[in-house]
Amino acid sequence: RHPAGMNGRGPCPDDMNWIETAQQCCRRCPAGTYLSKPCTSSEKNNECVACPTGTFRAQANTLRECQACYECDRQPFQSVLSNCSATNNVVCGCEPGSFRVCLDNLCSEFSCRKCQPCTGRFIQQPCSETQDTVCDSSCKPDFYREGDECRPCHTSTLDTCGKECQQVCGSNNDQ
Amino acid sequence: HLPILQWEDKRGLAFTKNNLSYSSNSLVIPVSGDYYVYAQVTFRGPVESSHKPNSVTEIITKVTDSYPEPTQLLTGTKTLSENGNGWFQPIYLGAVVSLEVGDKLMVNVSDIKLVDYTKEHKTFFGAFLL
Amino acid sequence: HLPILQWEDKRGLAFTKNNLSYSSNSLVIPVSGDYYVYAQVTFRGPVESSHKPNSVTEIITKVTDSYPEPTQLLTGTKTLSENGNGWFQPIYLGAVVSLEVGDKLMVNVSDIKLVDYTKEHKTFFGAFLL
Amino acid sequence: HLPILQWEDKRGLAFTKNNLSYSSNSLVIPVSGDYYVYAQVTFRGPVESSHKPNSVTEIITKVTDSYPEPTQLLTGTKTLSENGNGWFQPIYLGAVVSLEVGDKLMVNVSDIKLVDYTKEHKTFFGAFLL
Repeated sequence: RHPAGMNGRGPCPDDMNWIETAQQCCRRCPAGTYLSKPCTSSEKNNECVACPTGTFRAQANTLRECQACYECDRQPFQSVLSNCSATNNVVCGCEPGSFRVCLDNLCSEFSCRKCQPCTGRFIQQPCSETQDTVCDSSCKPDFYREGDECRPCHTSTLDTCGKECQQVCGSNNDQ
Repeated sequence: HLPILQWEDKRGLAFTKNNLSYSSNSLVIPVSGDYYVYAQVTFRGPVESSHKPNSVTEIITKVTDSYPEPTQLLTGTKTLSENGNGWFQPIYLGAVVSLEVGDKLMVNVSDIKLVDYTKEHKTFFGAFLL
Repeated sequence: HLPILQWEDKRGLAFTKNNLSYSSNSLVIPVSGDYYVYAQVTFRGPVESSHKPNSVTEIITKVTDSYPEPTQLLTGTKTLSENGNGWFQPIYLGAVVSLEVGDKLMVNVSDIKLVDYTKEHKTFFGAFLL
Repeated sequence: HLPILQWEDKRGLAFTKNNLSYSSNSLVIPVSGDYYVYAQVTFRGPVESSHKPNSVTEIITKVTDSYPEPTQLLTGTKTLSENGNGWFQPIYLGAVVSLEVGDKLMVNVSDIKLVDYTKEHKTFFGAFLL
Protein backbone atom coordinates (compact mmCIF):
# COMPACT_ATOMS: atom_id res chain seq x y z
CA ARG A 1 0.00 0.00 0.00
CA HIS A 2 1.25 3.61 0.33
CA PRO A 3 3.91 4.99 2.63
CA ALA A 4 2.09 7.13 5.19
CA GLY A 5 4.34 10.12 4.49
CA MET A 6 2.85 11.00 1.10
CA ASN A 7 0.76 14.09 2.12
CA GLY A 8 -1.24 12.19 4.70
CA ARG A 9 -2.00 9.25 2.38
CA GLY A 10 -2.39 6.31 4.75
CA PRO A 11 -2.46 2.57 3.90
CA CYS A 12 -6.06 1.47 3.27
CA PRO A 13 -7.75 -1.87 3.99
CA ASP A 14 -8.00 -4.19 1.00
CA ASP A 15 -11.54 -3.22 -0.03
CA MET A 16 -10.87 0.52 0.20
CA ASN A 17 -8.94 3.19 -1.70
CA TRP A 18 -7.33 6.40 -0.45
CA ILE A 19 -9.40 9.43 -1.52
CA GLU A 20 -7.23 12.51 -1.80
CA THR A 21 -10.03 15.07 -1.58
CA ALA A 22 -11.53 13.35 1.49
CA GLN A 23 -8.05 12.68 2.90
CA GLN A 24 -9.16 9.21 4.00
CA CYS A 25 -9.84 5.65 2.92
CA CYS A 26 -13.27 4.96 1.43
CA ARG A 27 -14.96 1.78 0.22
CA ARG A 28 -14.68 1.20 -3.57
CA CYS A 29 -17.66 1.70 -5.84
CA PRO A 30 -18.77 -1.58 -7.43
CA ALA A 31 -18.15 -2.38 -11.08
CA GLY A 32 -20.72 -0.63 -13.31
CA THR A 33 -20.59 2.54 -11.19
CA TYR A 34 -18.21 5.43 -10.52
CA LEU A 35 -17.44 7.66 -7.54
CA SER A 36 -19.78 10.63 -7.51
CA LYS A 37 -19.16 11.85 -3.94
CA PRO A 38 -16.45 10.50 -1.60
CA CYS A 39 -17.32 9.14 1.85
CA THR A 40 -17.15 11.30 4.91
CA SER A 41 -15.37 9.90 7.96
CA SER A 42 -18.49 8.56 9.76
CA GLU A 43 -20.08 6.09 7.42
CA LYS A 44 -17.21 5.20 5.07
CA ASN A 45 -19.60 4.78 2.09
CA ASN A 46 -19.07 6.70 -1.12
CA GLU A 47 -21.89 7.94 -3.26
CA CYS A 48 -21.56 5.75 -6.33
CA VAL A 49 -23.53 6.44 -9.50
CA ALA A 50 -24.32 4.01 -12.33
CA CYS A 51 -22.20 4.43 -15.48
CA PRO A 52 -24.16 6.45 -18.08
CA THR A 53 -25.12 4.54 -21.23
CA GLY A 54 -22.20 4.26 -23.58
CA THR A 55 -19.74 3.93 -20.70
CA PHE A 56 -18.62 1.13 -18.39
CA ARG A 57 -16.42 0.16 -15.44
CA ALA A 58 -15.38 -3.47 -15.44
CA GLN A 59 -14.04 -3.41 -11.85
CA ALA A 60 -14.55 -1.84 -8.43
CA ASN A 61 -13.11 1.66 -8.42
CA THR A 62 -12.92 5.13 -6.96
CA LEU A 63 -12.76 6.96 -10.29
CA ARG A 64 -14.72 10.09 -11.15
CA GLU A 65 -15.96 8.86 -14.52
CA CYS A 66 -16.61 5.63 -16.41
CA GLN A 67 -14.69 4.62 -19.50
CA ALA A 68 -16.30 5.33 -22.88
CA CYS A 69 -17.28 2.12 -24.71
CA TYR A 70 -15.42 1.33 -27.91
CA GLU A 71 -17.48 0.93 -31.07
CA CYS A 72 -17.22 -1.86 -33.62
CA ASP A 73 -15.93 -0.58 -36.93
CA ARG A 74 -18.70 -1.09 -39.50
CA GLN A 75 -16.49 -0.17 -42.43
CA PRO A 76 -14.30 -3.29 -42.46
CA PHE A 77 -17.40 -5.48 -41.69
CA GLN A 78 -16.84 -5.93 -37.96
CA SER A 79 -19.82 -7.24 -35.99
CA VAL A 80 -20.78 -6.87 -32.35
CA LEU A 81 -20.10 -10.13 -30.48
CA SER A 82 -21.37 -8.61 -27.23
CA ASN A 83 -22.76 -5.18 -26.57
CA CYS A 84 -21.23 -2.68 -24.17
CA SER A 85 -22.84 -2.94 -20.73
CA ALA A 86 -22.26 -1.02 -17.50
CA THR A 87 -19.59 -3.57 -16.57
CA ASN A 88 -18.12 -4.63 -19.95
CA ASN A 89 -16.73 -2.94 -23.03
CA VAL A 90 -18.19 -3.92 -26.41
CA VAL A 91 -16.60 -7.01 -27.97
CA CYS A 92 -16.16 -6.86 -31.73
CA GLY A 93 -15.56 -9.76 -34.12
CA CYS A 94 -16.29 -10.82 -37.67
CA GLU A 95 -19.60 -11.95 -39.11
CA PRO A 96 -19.97 -15.69 -39.74
CA GLY A 97 -18.30 -16.54 -43.05
CA SER A 98 -15.50 -14.01 -42.55
CA PHE A 99 -12.24 -13.96 -40.59
CA ARG A 100 -9.95 -11.38 -38.94
CA VAL A 101 -7.05 -9.72 -40.76
CA CYS A 102 -4.97 -8.25 -37.92
CA LEU A 103 -3.55 -4.76 -38.43
CA ASP A 104 -1.43 -4.60 -35.29
CA ASN A 105 0.51 -6.97 -33.06
CA LEU A 106 -2.28 -7.43 -30.49
CA CYS A 107 -4.95 -7.69 -33.19
CA SER A 108 -6.87 -5.01 -31.31
CA GLU A 109 -7.22 -3.43 -34.76
CA PHE A 110 -8.48 -5.74 -37.45
CA SER A 111 -10.63 -5.90 -40.56
CA CYS A 112 -12.88 -8.79 -41.60
CA ARG A 113 -12.48 -10.61 -44.89
CA LYS A 114 -14.80 -13.16 -46.54
CA CYS A 115 -13.63 -16.78 -46.08
CA GLN A 116 -12.51 -18.42 -49.33
CA PRO A 117 -15.03 -21.03 -50.54
CA CYS A 118 -12.54 -23.77 -51.72
CA THR A 119 -14.65 -24.37 -54.85
CA GLY A 120 -13.69 -27.71 -56.34
CA ARG A 121 -11.34 -28.58 -53.51
CA PHE A 122 -11.57 -30.42 -50.18
CA ILE A 123 -11.33 -28.21 -47.08
CA GLN A 124 -8.19 -28.98 -45.08
CA GLN A 125 -9.10 -26.58 -42.28
CA PRO A 126 -12.40 -24.72 -41.93
CA CYS A 127 -12.51 -20.90 -41.70
CA SER A 128 -12.22 -19.63 -38.12
CA GLU A 129 -12.46 -16.24 -36.38
CA THR A 130 -8.76 -15.69 -36.86
CA GLN A 131 -7.88 -17.67 -40.00
CA ASP A 132 -9.14 -18.16 -43.55
CA THR A 133 -10.27 -21.58 -44.78
CA VAL A 134 -7.32 -23.79 -45.73
CA CYS A 135 -8.13 -25.54 -49.00
CA ASP A 136 -6.58 -28.73 -50.27
CA SER A 137 -3.97 -27.95 -52.94
CA SER A 138 -5.32 -30.54 -55.39
CA CYS A 139 -8.70 -30.43 -57.09
CA LYS A 140 -11.56 -32.74 -56.19
CA PRO A 141 -12.44 -35.60 -58.58
CA ASP A 142 -14.44 -34.33 -61.64
CA PHE A 143 -12.63 -30.97 -61.34
CA TYR A 144 -9.62 -29.80 -63.32
CA ARG A 145 -7.07 -27.08 -62.60
CA GLU A 146 -7.05 -23.85 -64.56
CA GLY A 147 -4.54 -21.31 -63.18
CA ASP A 148 -5.02 -21.55 -59.43
CA GLU A 149 -8.69 -22.44 -59.71
CA CYS A 150 -10.48 -25.80 -59.85
CA ARG A 151 -13.27 -25.96 -62.47
CA PRO A 152 -15.93 -28.67 -62.94
CA CYS A 153 -14.98 -31.14 -65.72
CA HIS A 154 -18.31 -30.68 -67.52
CA THR A 155 -17.33 -27.10 -68.21
CA SER A 156 -14.04 -28.11 -69.79
CA THR A 157 -13.62 -27.88 -73.56
CA LEU A 158 -11.74 -30.22 -75.87
CA ASP A 159 -8.40 -28.52 -75.41
CA THR A 160 -8.68 -28.26 -71.63
CA CYS A 161 -9.90 -31.83 -71.17
CA GLY A 162 -6.97 -33.24 -69.28
CA LYS A 163 -6.59 -36.70 -67.87
CA GLU A 164 -8.49 -35.81 -64.65
CA CYS A 165 -11.60 -35.20 -66.70
CA GLN A 166 -11.31 -38.08 -69.20
CA GLN A 167 -14.45 -39.80 -67.94
CA VAL A 168 -16.54 -36.65 -68.36
CA CYS A 169 -15.25 -34.71 -71.36
CA GLY A 170 -13.63 -37.81 -72.85
CA SER A 171 -17.13 -39.45 -73.13
CA ASN A 172 -18.69 -36.18 -74.42
CA ASN A 173 -16.43 -36.41 -77.46
CA ASP A 174 -17.49 -40.04 -78.20
CA GLN A 175 -21.17 -39.10 -78.65
CA HIS B 1 -17.22 22.61 -47.43
CA LEU B 2 -15.60 19.47 -46.10
CA PRO B 3 -17.58 17.30 -43.68
CA ILE B 4 -17.51 18.41 -40.02
CA LEU B 5 -16.80 15.89 -37.26
CA GLN B 6 -19.12 15.41 -34.30
CA TRP B 7 -17.60 14.92 -30.84
CA GLU B 8 -18.48 13.37 -27.46
CA ASP B 9 -18.03 16.10 -24.82
CA LYS B 10 -19.06 14.45 -21.55
CA ARG B 11 -18.52 10.71 -21.38
CA GLY B 12 -15.24 8.87 -20.84
CA LEU B 13 -12.10 11.04 -21.13
CA ALA B 14 -14.06 13.91 -22.68
CA PHE B 15 -14.87 17.03 -20.61
CA THR B 16 -15.42 20.76 -20.97
CA LYS B 17 -14.84 23.37 -18.26
CA ASN B 18 -14.18 27.07 -17.60
CA ASN B 19 -17.14 27.88 -19.85
CA LEU B 20 -15.48 26.44 -22.92
CA SER B 21 -18.62 24.71 -24.22
CA TYR B 22 -19.44 22.32 -27.03
CA SER B 23 -22.49 22.81 -29.23
CA SER B 24 -23.44 21.87 -32.81
CA ASN B 25 -20.10 20.22 -33.53
CA SER B 26 -18.07 23.19 -32.30
CA LEU B 27 -16.07 24.34 -29.33
CA VAL B 28 -17.41 27.78 -28.40
CA ILE B 29 -14.86 30.29 -27.11
CA PRO B 30 -16.03 31.89 -23.83
CA VAL B 31 -13.41 34.65 -23.50
CA SER B 32 -11.13 36.37 -26.02
CA GLY B 33 -7.47 35.41 -25.86
CA ASP B 34 -4.75 33.13 -27.18
CA TYR B 35 -5.59 29.45 -27.14
CA TYR B 36 -3.54 26.35 -27.87
CA VAL B 37 -5.88 24.41 -30.15
CA TYR B 38 -5.19 20.79 -31.09
CA ALA B 39 -6.82 17.77 -32.70
CA GLN B 40 -5.82 14.30 -33.81
CA VAL B 41 -7.82 12.30 -36.35
CA THR B 42 -6.92 8.68 -37.02
CA PHE B 43 -7.87 7.80 -40.56
CA ARG B 44 -8.20 4.17 -41.62
CA GLY B 45 -9.19 2.18 -44.69
CA PRO B 46 -9.89 0.65 -47.03
CA VAL B 47 -13.59 1.26 -46.86
CA GLU B 48 -15.74 -0.45 -49.39
CA SER B 49 -16.69 2.78 -51.15
CA SER B 50 -15.84 2.69 -54.83
CA HIS B 51 -13.03 5.21 -54.92
CA LYS B 52 -9.66 4.53 -53.30
CA PRO B 53 -8.50 7.74 -51.55
CA ASN B 54 -4.99 8.89 -52.37
CA SER B 55 -4.84 11.38 -49.53
CA VAL B 56 -6.44 12.32 -46.20
CA THR B 57 -6.90 15.83 -44.81
CA GLU B 58 -7.77 17.25 -41.40
CA ILE B 59 -8.50 20.98 -40.93
CA ILE B 60 -9.20 22.91 -37.72
CA THR B 61 -11.53 25.73 -38.79
CA LYS B 62 -12.82 28.87 -37.09
CA VAL B 63 -16.27 30.32 -37.68
CA THR B 64 -16.95 33.80 -36.35
CA ASP B 65 -19.84 36.24 -36.43
CA SER B 66 -17.48 38.94 -37.65
CA TYR B 67 -16.83 37.22 -40.99
CA PRO B 68 -19.21 35.22 -43.24
CA GLU B 69 -16.70 32.55 -44.24
CA PRO B 70 -14.87 29.95 -42.13
CA THR B 71 -11.15 30.48 -41.58
CA GLN B 72 -8.80 27.51 -41.89
CA LEU B 73 -6.50 27.70 -38.85
CA LEU B 74 -4.49 24.46 -39.10
CA THR B 75 -4.29 21.86 -41.85
CA GLY B 76 -2.70 18.41 -41.94
CA THR B 77 -2.83 16.67 -45.29
CA LYS B 78 -1.03 13.48 -46.31
CA THR B 79 -0.93 11.29 -49.40
CA LEU B 80 -1.49 7.60 -48.88
CA SER B 81 0.97 5.08 -50.22
CA GLU B 82 -0.53 2.05 -48.53
CA ASN B 83 -1.56 -0.69 -50.94
CA GLY B 84 -4.76 -2.70 -50.88
CA ASN B 85 -5.12 -4.08 -47.41
CA GLY B 86 -5.84 -2.29 -44.15
CA TRP B 87 -4.09 1.02 -43.39
CA PHE B 88 -4.01 3.54 -40.51
CA GLN B 89 -2.82 7.15 -40.57
CA PRO B 90 -3.04 9.52 -37.59
CA ILE B 91 -2.75 13.27 -38.23
CA TYR B 92 -2.01 15.54 -35.23
CA LEU B 93 -2.33 19.32 -35.36
CA GLY B 94 -1.72 21.91 -32.65
CA ALA B 95 -0.86 25.61 -32.44
CA VAL B 96 -1.60 28.90 -30.68
CA VAL B 97 -4.31 31.02 -32.28
CA SER B 98 -5.89 34.31 -31.22
CA LEU B 99 -9.64 33.91 -30.74
CA GLU B 100 -12.55 36.20 -29.86
CA VAL B 101 -15.40 35.42 -27.48
CA GLY B 102 -18.12 33.56 -29.42
CA ASP B 103 -15.77 32.16 -32.04
CA LYS B 104 -16.48 28.53 -32.90
CA LEU B 105 -13.82 25.87 -33.60
CA MET B 106 -14.54 22.72 -35.57
CA VAL B 107 -12.69 19.92 -37.31
CA ASN B 108 -13.24 19.15 -40.99
CA VAL B 109 -12.02 16.03 -42.73
CA SER B 110 -11.62 15.04 -46.36
CA ASP B 111 -13.81 11.91 -46.02
CA ILE B 112 -15.83 11.09 -42.94
CA LYS B 113 -16.03 7.38 -43.85
CA LEU B 114 -12.25 7.15 -43.38
CA VAL B 115 -12.31 8.44 -39.79
CA ASP B 116 -11.65 5.89 -37.02
CA TYR B 117 -14.38 6.80 -34.53
CA THR B 118 -14.20 3.51 -32.60
CA LYS B 119 -11.89 4.50 -29.68
CA GLU B 120 -11.79 7.88 -27.88
CA HIS B 121 -7.99 7.78 -27.50
CA LYS B 122 -7.38 7.64 -31.26
CA THR B 123 -9.36 10.68 -32.44
CA PHE B 124 -9.64 13.73 -30.16
CA PHE B 125 -9.99 17.53 -30.20
CA GLY B 126 -9.41 20.27 -27.61
CA ALA B 127 -8.26 23.74 -26.69
CA PHE B 128 -6.97 25.62 -23.65
CA LEU B 129 -6.48 29.29 -22.85
CA LEU B 130 -2.86 30.36 -22.33
CA HIS C 1 0.30 -5.40 -22.20
CA LEU C 2 2.57 -3.61 -24.65
CA PRO C 3 6.20 -2.85 -23.67
CA ILE C 4 6.77 0.29 -21.59
CA LEU C 5 9.50 2.76 -22.55
CA GLN C 6 12.16 3.88 -20.10
CA TRP C 7 13.18 7.56 -20.07
CA GLU C 8 16.15 9.76 -19.12
CA ASP C 9 14.85 12.40 -16.66
CA LYS C 10 17.95 14.42 -15.72
CA ARG C 11 20.66 14.57 -18.36
CA GLY C 12 20.74 16.65 -21.52
CA LEU C 13 17.42 18.34 -22.39
CA ALA C 14 15.54 16.20 -19.85
CA PHE C 15 14.31 17.74 -16.59
CA THR C 16 11.52 17.44 -14.03
CA LYS C 17 10.29 20.22 -11.74
CA ASN C 18 7.33 21.43 -9.64
CA ASN C 19 7.22 17.97 -8.00
CA LEU C 20 6.36 16.24 -11.24
CA SER C 21 8.69 13.28 -10.69
CA TYR C 22 9.83 10.30 -12.72
CA SER C 23 10.04 6.82 -11.22
CA SER C 24 9.79 3.27 -12.57
CA ASN C 25 9.23 4.38 -16.15
CA SER C 26 6.41 6.77 -15.20
CA LEU C 27 5.74 10.45 -14.67
CA VAL C 28 4.06 10.73 -11.24
CA ILE C 29 1.38 13.44 -10.92
CA PRO C 30 1.99 15.63 -7.85
CA VAL C 31 -1.29 17.56 -7.79
CA SER C 32 -4.73 16.89 -9.26
CA GLY C 33 -5.65 18.98 -12.30
CA ASP C 34 -5.70 19.20 -16.08
CA TYR C 35 -2.39 18.47 -17.78
CA TYR C 36 -1.25 18.76 -21.38
CA VAL C 37 0.46 15.40 -21.89
CA TYR C 38 2.58 14.72 -24.97
CA ALA C 39 5.07 12.23 -26.37
CA GLN C 40 6.86 11.57 -29.62
CA VAL C 41 8.38 8.22 -30.51
CA THR C 42 10.52 7.86 -33.62
CA PHE C 43 10.27 4.32 -34.90
CA ARG C 44 12.79 2.90 -37.34
CA GLY C 45 13.77 -0.41 -38.86
CA PRO C 46 13.69 -2.61 -41.56
CA VAL C 47 10.78 -4.63 -40.32
CA GLU C 48 11.27 -8.15 -41.65
CA SER C 49 8.76 -8.31 -44.46
CA SER C 50 7.76 -11.78 -43.32
CA HIS C 51 6.83 -10.38 -39.90
CA LYS C 52 3.23 -9.32 -40.34
CA PRO C 53 1.42 -7.08 -39.57
CA ASN C 54 3.42 -3.98 -40.48
CA SER C 55 2.35 -1.21 -38.15
CA VAL C 56 3.76 0.82 -35.27
CA THR C 57 1.78 2.00 -32.27
CA GLU C 58 2.45 4.47 -29.46
CA ILE C 59 0.10 4.75 -26.48
CA ILE C 60 0.20 7.17 -23.53
CA THR C 61 -1.29 5.23 -20.63
CA LYS C 62 -2.46 6.18 -17.13
CA VAL C 63 -2.16 3.91 -14.09
CA THR C 64 -4.00 4.90 -10.93
CA ASP C 65 -4.60 3.48 -7.48
CA SER C 66 -8.30 4.07 -8.01
CA TYR C 67 -8.58 1.39 -10.69
CA PRO C 68 -6.77 -1.94 -11.21
CA GLU C 69 -6.39 -1.62 -14.99
CA PRO C 70 -4.36 0.92 -17.00
CA THR C 71 -6.33 3.49 -19.04
CA GLN C 72 -5.25 4.29 -22.59
CA LEU C 73 -5.29 8.10 -22.86
CA LEU C 74 -3.82 8.77 -26.33
CA THR C 75 -2.99 6.39 -29.16
CA GLY C 76 -1.11 6.88 -32.43
CA THR C 77 -1.05 3.88 -34.72
CA LYS C 78 0.30 3.85 -38.30
CA THR C 79 0.71 1.12 -40.88
CA LEU C 80 4.03 0.92 -42.66
CA SER C 81 4.10 0.96 -46.42
CA GLU C 82 7.85 1.21 -46.71
CA ASN C 83 9.08 -1.97 -48.37
CA GLY C 84 11.61 -3.71 -46.20
CA ASN C 85 14.68 -1.47 -46.55
CA GLY C 86 15.51 1.21 -43.98
CA TRP C 87 12.56 3.34 -42.87
CA PHE C 88 11.84 5.77 -40.02
CA GLN C 89 8.57 7.23 -38.82
CA PRO C 90 7.79 9.64 -35.95
CA ILE C 91 4.45 9.54 -34.10
CA TYR C 92 3.53 12.61 -32.02
CA LEU C 93 0.67 12.64 -29.50
CA GLY C 94 -0.57 15.42 -27.25
CA ALA C 95 -3.77 16.40 -25.46
CA VAL C 96 -5.30 17.71 -22.24
CA VAL C 97 -6.30 15.05 -19.70
CA SER C 98 -7.69 15.31 -16.17
CA LEU C 99 -5.40 13.62 -13.67
CA GLU C 100 -5.44 12.94 -9.92
CA VAL C 101 -2.52 13.23 -7.54
CA GLY C 102 -0.56 9.94 -7.58
CA ASP C 103 -1.61 8.99 -11.10
CA LYS C 104 1.24 7.59 -13.19
CA LEU C 105 1.76 8.26 -16.92
CA MET C 106 3.77 5.97 -19.17
CA VAL C 107 4.37 5.35 -22.86
CA ASN C 108 3.76 1.92 -24.41
CA VAL C 109 4.92 0.91 -27.87
CA SER C 110 4.04 -1.94 -30.16
CA ASP C 111 7.63 -3.12 -30.54
CA ILE C 112 10.49 -1.80 -28.45
CA LYS C 113 13.07 -3.04 -30.99
CA LEU C 114 11.72 -0.48 -33.50
CA VAL C 115 12.15 2.56 -31.20
CA ASP C 116 14.93 5.03 -32.09
CA TYR C 117 16.36 5.78 -28.66
CA THR C 118 19.67 7.13 -30.02
CA LYS C 119 18.92 10.89 -29.93
CA GLU C 120 16.97 12.71 -27.19
CA HIS C 121 15.43 15.13 -29.71
CA LYS C 122 13.80 12.33 -31.70
CA THR C 123 11.94 10.48 -28.93
CA PHE C 124 10.59 12.45 -25.96
CA PHE C 125 7.79 12.53 -23.38
CA GLY C 126 6.41 15.21 -21.06
CA ALA C 127 3.50 16.89 -19.30
CA PHE C 128 2.65 20.29 -17.84
CA LEU C 129 -0.15 21.50 -15.56
CA LEU C 130 -2.49 24.04 -17.16
CA HIS D 1 23.92 23.11 -41.40
CA LEU D 2 20.50 22.36 -42.79
CA PRO D 3 18.59 25.23 -44.41
CA ILE D 4 16.68 27.54 -42.02
CA LEU D 5 13.08 28.47 -42.75
CA GLN D 6 11.91 32.07 -42.89
CA TRP D 7 8.58 32.97 -41.30
CA GLU D 8 5.82 35.60 -41.58
CA ASP D 9 5.36 37.13 -38.10
CA LYS D 10 2.70 39.81 -38.60
CA ARG D 11 0.24 39.15 -41.40
CA GLY D 12 -2.69 36.73 -41.41
CA LEU D 13 -2.79 34.32 -38.46
CA ALA D 14 0.79 35.19 -37.49
CA PHE D 15 1.49 37.33 -34.40
CA THR D 16 4.07 37.86 -31.68
CA LYS D 17 3.40 39.30 -28.23
CA ASN D 18 4.69 39.49 -24.63
CA ASN D 19 8.07 40.52 -26.07
CA LEU D 20 8.57 37.20 -27.83
CA SER D 21 10.01 38.71 -31.01
CA TYR D 22 11.00 37.42 -34.43
CA SER D 23 14.22 38.49 -36.12
CA SER D 24 16.54 36.93 -38.71
CA ASN D 25 14.52 33.75 -39.02
CA SER D 26 14.38 33.17 -35.26
CA LEU D 27 12.05 33.54 -32.33
CA VAL D 28 13.96 35.44 -29.65
CA ILE D 29 13.27 34.44 -26.04
CA PRO D 30 12.49 37.52 -23.89
CA VAL D 31 12.56 35.90 -20.44
CA SER D 32 14.14 32.71 -19.10
CA GLY D 33 11.73 29.86 -18.37
CA ASP D 34 10.07 26.74 -19.69
CA TYR D 35 8.37 27.11 -23.06
CA TYR D 36 6.17 24.78 -25.09
CA VAL D 37 7.77 25.04 -28.51
CA TYR D 38 6.07 23.62 -31.60
CA ALA D 39 6.26 23.64 -35.39
CA GLN D 40 4.61 21.91 -38.31
CA VAL D 41 6.17 21.74 -41.77
CA THR D 42 4.19 20.32 -44.67
CA PHE D 43 6.56 18.82 -47.20
CA ARG D 44 5.45 18.11 -50.75
CA GLY D 45 6.92 16.83 -54.00
CA PRO D 46 8.02 15.87 -56.50
CA VAL D 47 10.00 18.99 -57.36
CA GLU D 48 11.89 19.09 -60.61
CA SER D 49 15.23 18.55 -58.86
CA SER D 50 17.06 15.53 -60.16
CA HIS D 51 17.13 13.40 -57.08
CA LYS D 52 13.96 11.99 -55.52
CA PRO D 53 14.33 12.37 -51.76
CA ASN D 54 13.69 9.26 -49.75
CA SER D 55 13.11 11.15 -46.52
CA VAL D 56 12.17 14.55 -45.10
CA THR D 57 13.39 16.06 -41.83
CA GLU D 58 12.31 18.98 -39.63
CA ILE D 59 14.40 20.14 -36.67
CA ILE D 60 13.66 22.84 -34.09
CA THR D 61 17.04 24.25 -33.11
CA LYS D 62 18.25 26.57 -30.36
CA VAL D 63 21.11 29.03 -30.78
CA THR D 64 22.47 30.65 -27.64
CA ASP D 65 25.24 33.08 -26.80
CA SER D 66 26.45 30.70 -24.12
CA TYR D 67 27.47 28.01 -26.61
CA PRO D 68 28.99 28.33 -30.10
CA GLU D 69 27.01 25.51 -31.72
CA PRO D 70 23.26 25.16 -32.29
CA THR D 71 21.41 22.61 -30.15
CA GLN D 72 18.84 20.34 -31.78
CA LEU D 73 15.78 20.44 -29.51
CA LEU D 74 13.18 18.44 -31.48
CA THR D 75 13.50 16.37 -34.63
CA GLY D 76 10.87 14.78 -36.86
CA THR D 77 12.22 12.67 -39.68
CA LYS D 78 10.32 10.33 -41.99
CA THR D 79 11.12 8.18 -44.99
CA LEU D 80 8.94 8.62 -48.03
CA SER D 81 7.27 5.56 -49.51
CA GLU D 82 5.13 7.42 -52.00
CA ASN D 83 6.16 6.53 -55.55
CA GLY D 84 6.78 9.02 -58.34
CA ASN D 85 3.72 11.16 -58.55
CA GLY D 86 2.61 13.95 -56.24
CA TRP D 87 3.01 13.44 -52.50
CA PHE D 88 2.63 15.58 -49.36
CA GLN D 89 3.56 14.87 -45.78
CA PRO D 90 3.14 17.02 -42.64
CA ILE D 91 5.53 16.67 -39.68
CA TYR D 92 4.40 18.15 -36.35
CA LEU D 93 6.76 18.64 -33.39
CA GLY D 94 6.08 20.03 -29.91
CA ALA D 95 7.58 19.80 -26.44
CA VAL D 96 8.57 21.74 -23.32
CA VAL D 97 12.14 23.06 -23.29
CA SER D 98 14.01 25.23 -20.78
CA LEU D 99 15.25 28.43 -22.43
CA GLU D 100 17.30 31.43 -21.35
CA VAL D 101 16.63 35.07 -22.17
CA GLY D 102 18.22 35.83 -25.56
CA ASP D 103 18.09 32.27 -26.84
CA LYS D 104 16.98 31.99 -30.47
CA LEU D 105 14.72 29.27 -31.87
CA MET D 106 14.63 28.33 -35.53
CA VAL D 107 13.37 25.57 -37.79
CA ASN D 108 15.71 23.66 -40.09
CA VAL D 109 14.58 21.36 -42.87
CA SER D 110 16.28 18.72 -44.96
CA ASP D 111 15.39 20.39 -48.28
CA ILE D 112 13.82 23.80 -48.54
CA LYS D 113 12.51 23.12 -52.06
CA LEU D 114 10.19 20.46 -50.59
CA VAL D 115 8.52 22.81 -48.09
CA ASP D 116 4.92 23.81 -48.81
CA TYR D 117 5.04 27.50 -47.98
CA THR D 118 1.86 28.34 -49.94
CA LYS D 119 -0.69 28.33 -47.06
CA GLU D 120 -0.11 29.65 -43.52
CA HIS D 121 -2.28 26.89 -41.98
CA LYS D 122 -0.10 24.10 -43.39
CA THR D 123 3.32 25.21 -42.16
CA PHE D 124 3.62 27.09 -38.84
CA PHE D 125 5.94 27.65 -35.87
CA GLY D 126 5.42 29.01 -32.35
CA ALA D 127 6.18 28.97 -28.65
CA PHE D 128 4.54 30.01 -25.38
CA LEU D 129 5.82 30.42 -21.82
CA LEU D 130 4.33 28.00 -19.28
